[in-house]
Amino acid sequence: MTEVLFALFIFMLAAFLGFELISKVPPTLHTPLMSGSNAISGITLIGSLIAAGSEENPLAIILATLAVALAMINVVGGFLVTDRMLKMFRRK
Amino acid sequence: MTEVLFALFIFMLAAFLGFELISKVPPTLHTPLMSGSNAISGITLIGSLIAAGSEENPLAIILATLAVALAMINVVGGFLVTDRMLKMFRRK
Amino acid sequence: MRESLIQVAYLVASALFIIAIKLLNSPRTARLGNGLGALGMVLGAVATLFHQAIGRYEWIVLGVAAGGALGTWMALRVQMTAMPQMVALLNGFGGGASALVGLGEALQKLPHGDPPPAWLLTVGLSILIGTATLSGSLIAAGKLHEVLTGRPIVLPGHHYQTAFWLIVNVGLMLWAIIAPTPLPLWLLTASSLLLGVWMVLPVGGADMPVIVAFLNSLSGLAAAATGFVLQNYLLIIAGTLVGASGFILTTIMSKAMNRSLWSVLFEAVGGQVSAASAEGRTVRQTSAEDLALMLSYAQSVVIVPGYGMAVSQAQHAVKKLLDALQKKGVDVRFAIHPVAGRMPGHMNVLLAEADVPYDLMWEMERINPDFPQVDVALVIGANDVVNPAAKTDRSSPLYGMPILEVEKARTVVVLKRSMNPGFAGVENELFYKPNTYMLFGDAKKSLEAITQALTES
Amino acid sequence: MRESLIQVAYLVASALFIIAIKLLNSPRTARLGNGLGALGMVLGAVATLFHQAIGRYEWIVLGVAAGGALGTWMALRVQMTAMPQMVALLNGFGGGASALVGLGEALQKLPHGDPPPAWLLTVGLSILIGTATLSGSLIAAGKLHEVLTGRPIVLPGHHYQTAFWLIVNVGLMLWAIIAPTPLPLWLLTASSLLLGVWMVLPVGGADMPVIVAFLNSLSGLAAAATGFVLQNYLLIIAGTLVGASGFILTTIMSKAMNRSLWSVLFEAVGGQVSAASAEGRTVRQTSAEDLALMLSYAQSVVIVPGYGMAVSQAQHAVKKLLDALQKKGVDVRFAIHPVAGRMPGHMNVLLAEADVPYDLMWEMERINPDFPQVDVALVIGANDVVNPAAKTDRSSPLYGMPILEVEKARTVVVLKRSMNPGFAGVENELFYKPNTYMLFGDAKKSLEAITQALTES
Ligand SMILES: NC(=O)c1ccc[n+]([C@@H]2O[C@H](COP(=O)([O-])OP(=O)(O)OC[C@H]3O[C@@H](n4cnc5c(N)ncnc54)[C@H](OP(=O)(O)O)[C@@H]3O)[C@@H](O)[C@H]2O)c1
Ligand SMILES: NC(=O)c1ccc[n+]([C@@H]2O[C@H](COP(=O)([O-])OP(=O)(O)OC[C@H]3O[C@@H](n4cnc5c(N)ncnc54)[C@H](OP(=O)(O)O)[C@@H]3O)[C@@H](O)[C@H]2O)c1
Repeated sequence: MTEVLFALFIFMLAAFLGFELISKVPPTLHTPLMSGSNAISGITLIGSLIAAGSEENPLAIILATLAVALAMINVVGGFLVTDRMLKMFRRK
Repeated sequence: MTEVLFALFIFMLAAFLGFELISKVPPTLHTPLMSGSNAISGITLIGSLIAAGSEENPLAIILATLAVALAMINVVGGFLVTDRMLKMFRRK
Repeated sequence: MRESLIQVAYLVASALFIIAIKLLNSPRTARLGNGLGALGMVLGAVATLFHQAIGRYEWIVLGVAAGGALGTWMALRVQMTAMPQMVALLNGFGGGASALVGLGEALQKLPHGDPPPAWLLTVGLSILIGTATLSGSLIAAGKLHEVLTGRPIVLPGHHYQTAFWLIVNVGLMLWAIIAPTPLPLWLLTASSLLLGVWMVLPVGGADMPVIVAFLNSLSGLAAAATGFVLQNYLLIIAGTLVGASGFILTTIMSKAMNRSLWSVLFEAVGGQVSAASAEGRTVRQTSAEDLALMLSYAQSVVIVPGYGMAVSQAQHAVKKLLDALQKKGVDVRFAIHPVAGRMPGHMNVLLAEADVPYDLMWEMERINPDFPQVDVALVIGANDVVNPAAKTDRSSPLYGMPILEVEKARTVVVLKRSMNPGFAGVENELFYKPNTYMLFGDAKKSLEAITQALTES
Repeated sequence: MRESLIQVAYLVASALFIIAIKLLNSPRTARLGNGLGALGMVLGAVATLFHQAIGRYEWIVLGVAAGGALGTWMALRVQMTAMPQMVALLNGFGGGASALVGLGEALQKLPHGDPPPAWLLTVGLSILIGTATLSGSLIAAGKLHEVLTGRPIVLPGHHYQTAFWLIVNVGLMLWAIIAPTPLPLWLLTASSLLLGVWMVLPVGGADMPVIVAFLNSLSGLAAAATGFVLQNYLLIIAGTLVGASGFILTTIMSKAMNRSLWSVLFEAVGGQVSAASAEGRTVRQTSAEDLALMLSYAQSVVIVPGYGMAVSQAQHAVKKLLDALQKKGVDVRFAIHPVAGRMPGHMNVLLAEADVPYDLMWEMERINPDFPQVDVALVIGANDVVNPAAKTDRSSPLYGMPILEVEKARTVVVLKRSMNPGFAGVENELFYKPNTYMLFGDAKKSLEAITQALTES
């Protein structure tokens, strides 16, 4: 219970911080923001890595490996495509 | 050790959040910001309350009671004086 | 000690993510920011590999290789115009992964003792949000890619069915908390899949971007919920940042479209391609040659791109026209409406792809006061974002949406294929104004013709 | 359960503090923000009273009553002009309380087993920062209240001594970590007291505000360190927010004064009241009556208040002049330099006290371009902030500091008592310019005379 509570402090701080940070992003960058932040949400990868490396039961292993693969698509695809977009932004 | 580490996550988030929030405060309000934030730093009051209510040894009790008093001056004085100042700010 | 070092790596990774998002607030630093985000991800992942629970690496290698290859392939071959569906897909995969991790962790822990209810609640949320994000995103991507119809798909009693599935999900979560066994969790996974589908099916094509941003927010929250399950602060921080980001984008878009998230989700709009009512009224047409002449004598030209530019992939043709006009000494700017195209910042990305400098792209509030001094406003495949009904016609679904006030320019030229309406499905009075000329045809072809006429003259 | 409820209260209190600081970003919401901050504090304190470790309440009641009464008394009777020393004192008390809590917790825990080194480090930091904040703040308040001299007090080999005490402190912290006994902690307390004194003594009066902001930051960090000691997230969050706030204010002020924090701390400046060198050069003087006439014919008047307005408590007289001028239809604005007075926002608070609306107070960057159109710039007890040497004279200690460009106004009138310099101790060429008139005398008296002449005419 208190563990969840401590985690709620983190959640609250990150939420306030997220609002402050994102509200400063100009519309020009909203698409890269979307794909870039989306890549960050692939952080769930680290949870799936532990699962894929530690589960015993075959079904659990399959689920975990699938999770690793999905998260990797999200991460790699997200960062790469964002970079592709941002590379194109240039000043006069 | 890991307890301190978990607390460092909180520290890091609060530091980033503090910078984002404070950098939006206009110069007009810098004095109230200073006295108001100063009142907030009197939060150490809650640590002193526990100490004053639980210590056994006389020296420790005296120290803790002193801490309560100092923190209360900071808190009460800070919020009141800030309110006095802010009450005066008005539009045309 | 090892655990401490891993936590330190997570701490640094969290800070990198925060800095990454901070740097995304300017085009000059955004690429660095994205790189730092990727660095944070690598740091977090590599540190995790040293976790003592990890006993073997074969499945990890398999998953990483498969996912990494697929992700790279997708990222490198996707067209810039297909960005909305790409983001939708990625959101879905992220959400799915979060749900799988949450489910897996619960299946593993349940046999060993009674977990606390608060923890089970976070497991339920992780599965619910993650799975609904997965299925909802797949539907959204299908609609955006036109594999599914862009029209709202509304089944009989649709909203009651959605509400039903929501209630079922809440019930299953309660069941899992009261009697922690795998069964309710599996059922929850299945019914959350349905909930995601039901939620997105009735949303029309025009509202899709709002849904994509909303799913973006959900995919972040799913990661955060999984972070609660694993007591992993890095997951909570990163997930929550993304949750906030998606939420803000959703709000900005809803506002710019003059809708609420509620109405987007539950009041199907858009896609109803109500063939234009020509009603015998006539519009003035122009030709590429006449237009080229007009442009070459203009001092100030503002180009207003819209969804049509994306459809016809005309961004490179636009850039060529820009070059030709600049060579003739014409001052050319771009006016970007916040919801032009099909996702926020869509036009900016396309124009950036074609090498248009970003300081030529003006935001709506900044350029609107200038229109009366503009000689030619060149509208390329935009429709709703320049529809004056938004300001004047209380009965229009667009009423109240802020628009680009092109009608104030000395001359307006609209490039589109027909008199068909835009995605809101409403008529546009702009086309009938005395200072408006239409140039019908595919935007890319029209633009090429104009540029050719310009350079030949 | 009880522990959980207390943590929930702390969570809400943290959120209230964050919202409080967020609301401080506009004068309209600032008061509400301060109130929410106070609410958060009450919530945190009341929840703490239910902590199971608390066995008796008599000492708590004593401390709360004594501190509460003293705090109320101080807050209600302090003059607005004495705000800098008030804030300094409060900072000191906060820091002292944090140190006492850290020390007390350590003394209580040490006999029961070996605490981990990381924890002992946080104890040491809490004592070091808190105690140095206390003693430093007392010195700063003494200087600001002119109980101590405002001049830099530099003992022989001062900086070596400061460095020495810093090294001693680090050594004592290491000792406490290696051999956790009360002795090194007590010694650390004592030597940190000295460090704070040594640090602030050599800082001159003009630099004092920077020091107050710096001590503000330290008092926050002390609370955060104590939070690490107690593993209390509310303390860490609130303390860190304050630490960031003080740090940003320090940076802003240093920049506005064109100094670095390092030079403020270690390169004594200011207070050297080098009697002005009249050198036979003459200035034009004016009288209250002439000035009243000049003002009544002006269209646009800008009032530039400085430290002298605070010294002579002239803010209410300024307001009366404002009213009289506005009655005559003169457009009056205030130009506020970021470091006018003795603390950031000092002038704003004083003028607000006298009921001057805050939308008349213009920031430097905003008003500087307007000075060429200003008929009369009325400088009231300001000096350094209008010294053109900051722009032209590379040898001046003010060189590079942005100033209010009053010399560009059609006429400048300066109200001060003598030709004495301001706190940077440098001559001001402005006073000798052909369009500058001096009106010598106490600012309040001069203003009253002007207003009287205005209303009688
Ligand atoms: N960007 C976002 O984030 C976002 C979010 C939510 C909703 N929306 C909605 O999307 C709409 C965006 O407005 P918009 O003005 O950009 O687009 P629009 O109103 O959808 O109009 C696009 C126009 O482009 C024309 N077009 C299509 N293909 C073309 C081609 N190959 N060549 C030339 N013209 C072509 C179409 O007319 P023809 O068929 O006659 O050619 C159509 O009228 C708004 O209703 C907005 O609310 C956008
Ligand atoms: N505000 C901050 O946060 C801050 C922070 C750090 C440093 N400082 C420093 O403080 C200085 C502030 O500049 P400033 O222009 O406001 O003040 P200043 O340069 O200190 O000048 C104040 C002037 O007021 C005059 N004065 C004093 N008492 C007076 C009275 N009773 N009636 C009329 N005039 C009186 C003095 O001249 P007479 O003696 O001839 O009357 C003096 O020249 C700068 O050097 C700044 O760097 C401020």
